[in-house]
Amino acid sequence: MEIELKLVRKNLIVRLKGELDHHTASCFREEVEREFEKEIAQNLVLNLGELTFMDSSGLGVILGRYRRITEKGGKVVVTNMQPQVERLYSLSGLQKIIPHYRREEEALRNL
Amino acid sequence: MEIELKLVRKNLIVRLKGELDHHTASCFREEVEREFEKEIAQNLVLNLGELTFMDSSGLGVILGRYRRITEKGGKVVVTNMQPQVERLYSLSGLQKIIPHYRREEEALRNL
Amino acid sequence: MVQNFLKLEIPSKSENESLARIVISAFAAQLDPTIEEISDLKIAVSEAVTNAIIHAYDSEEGIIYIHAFLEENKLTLEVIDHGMGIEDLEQARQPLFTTKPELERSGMGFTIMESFMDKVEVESFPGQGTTVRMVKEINKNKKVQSKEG
Amino acid sequence: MVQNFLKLEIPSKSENESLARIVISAFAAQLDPTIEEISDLKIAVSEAVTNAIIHAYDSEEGIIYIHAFLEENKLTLEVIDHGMGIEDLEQARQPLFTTKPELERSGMGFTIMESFMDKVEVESFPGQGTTVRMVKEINKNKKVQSKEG
Ligand SMILES: Nc1ncnc2c1ncn2[C@@H]1O[C@H](COP(=O)(O)OP(=O)(O)O)[C@@H](O)[C@H]1O
Ligand SMILES: Nc1ncnc2c1ncn2[C@@H]1O[C@H](COP(=O)(O)OP(=O)(O)O)[C@@H](O)[C@H]1O
Repeated sequence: MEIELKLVRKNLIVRLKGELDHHTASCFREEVEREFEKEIAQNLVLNLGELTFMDSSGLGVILGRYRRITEKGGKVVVTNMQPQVERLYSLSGLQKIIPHYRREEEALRNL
Repeated sequence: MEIELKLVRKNLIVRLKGELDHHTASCFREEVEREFEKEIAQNLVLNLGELTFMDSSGLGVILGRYRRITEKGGKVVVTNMQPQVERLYSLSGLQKIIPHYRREEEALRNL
Repeated sequence: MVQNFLKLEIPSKSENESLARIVISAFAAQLDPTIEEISDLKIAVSEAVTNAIIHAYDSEEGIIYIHAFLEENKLTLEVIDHGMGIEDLEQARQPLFTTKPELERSGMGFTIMESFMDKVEVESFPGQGTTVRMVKEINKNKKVQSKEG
Repeated sequence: MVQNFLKLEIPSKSENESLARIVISAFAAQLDPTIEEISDLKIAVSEAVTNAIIHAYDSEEGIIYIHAFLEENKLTLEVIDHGMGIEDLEQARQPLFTTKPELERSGMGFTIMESFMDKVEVESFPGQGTTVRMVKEINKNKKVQSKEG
């Protein structure tokens, strides 16, 4: 999996490319934790547009970030979801707590 | 594997796409035999440009066509070989008996 | 009639999660499945293999056995471990239930297997191991179409 | 250090030739090989598996075992059958030698395995079966570069 990070004001944009499973989840977790420890970013925008696979380990690590970030008053949103990932997202009930936008710009406008 | 056939005068052009191994060799053999049974085509131009894999079963089936076609006075040539297939081709000694051209047009001019 | 099988044995390393997905996709490809069907199979095998790695062997190294059988258009998948087993199967299969929240597990593994496969059976013997057997009919829709057409 | 293995068991069907190639490519991918190295491994496993299908089991159905081991950057591949075995190993390994010219075999299988892998060992017991063991060092060139750099 490849991870691209970008800071736009207080929003950390994280673009995931490849497969998010138990093996790659820890890498994603560490990268995001490291950024938030700097205490610049407040919100997380997760762009899943180039994610080709995700399973329940991906749900778990996204939910984990949601808990840590909302604890400190931040927000988490997801963008550019592909159909396969979207099926998982609605099945899991994650869609009820983490808003989903079509594009990053749309997400940024709503933060 | 996909096989595309095209008749240009007395020359049967066969374009192979995908993987030529023992499993797909019989399909290639049958298609070519069927065409030559019509006794219209005399020569075989084998375009390997979109072949992503070939092993010794591919060499065997090409050599088999070479034998049948040259027996009846026809010619066999190969075009558009990719580097990986070319390594196999030179290792096998097939290059000494079956000429190789960069493109179909070049092959057709030399038949 | 398509009839085929494979038996795969791999150590319980997280690198092998993607390997298991590739093997099952390649095996199922012989039935010419849809992209969605391939995706369902990948996620189901990924869940079962990940569970064996994390829960059965508790992140220590053990062996995972993956068996796949094709019969006509029915694909059966078995993921077998000789790990710690599951005490309460009914509880384990409940959505959101997990014994490892500290590892950020979502507790959705079994629920996902059940929604993306046609049938999921779990056999488990505490202290001995677990077998997850899943069945999926491939090309269900195509078959109906060709009957109608 | 990378350490991993897989054991795969498949019936001797020609559909499984491409499956074997995909499995070995996916397994070797953990070492981040070059495209050429992947291509070498695919052709070597394809030759050995095809031989088991055609020669060992004489196109009847038998079982083929494929074992792969990774240790650091060394990949060992074993293709094992319980088929008819080889009487004269030296002759069998000669370029262009084949016992099945009627099936348009080129007799280049062993020669190809030898040129695309670093080492090829064949053990065979007539009436009992054959084991082809092949070794290839992956990223040979990359390693040298990083030492120099
Ligand atoms: N192969 C297994 N061996 C032992 N326990 C298992 C196995 N698979 C699942 N479990 C148990 O069932 C629970 C629920 O599994 P699952 O629904 O996949 O969620 P999660 O993996 O997120 O915990 C796990 O937390 C674990 O206690
Ligand atoms: N697994 C095997 N079992 C029995 N015989 C084999 C096996 N592999 C190879 N052979 C014998 O060795 C010969 C040479 O093999 P090879 O170089 O691969 O060429 P080819 O497959 O084209 O015949 C075969 O023709 C066959 O007689």
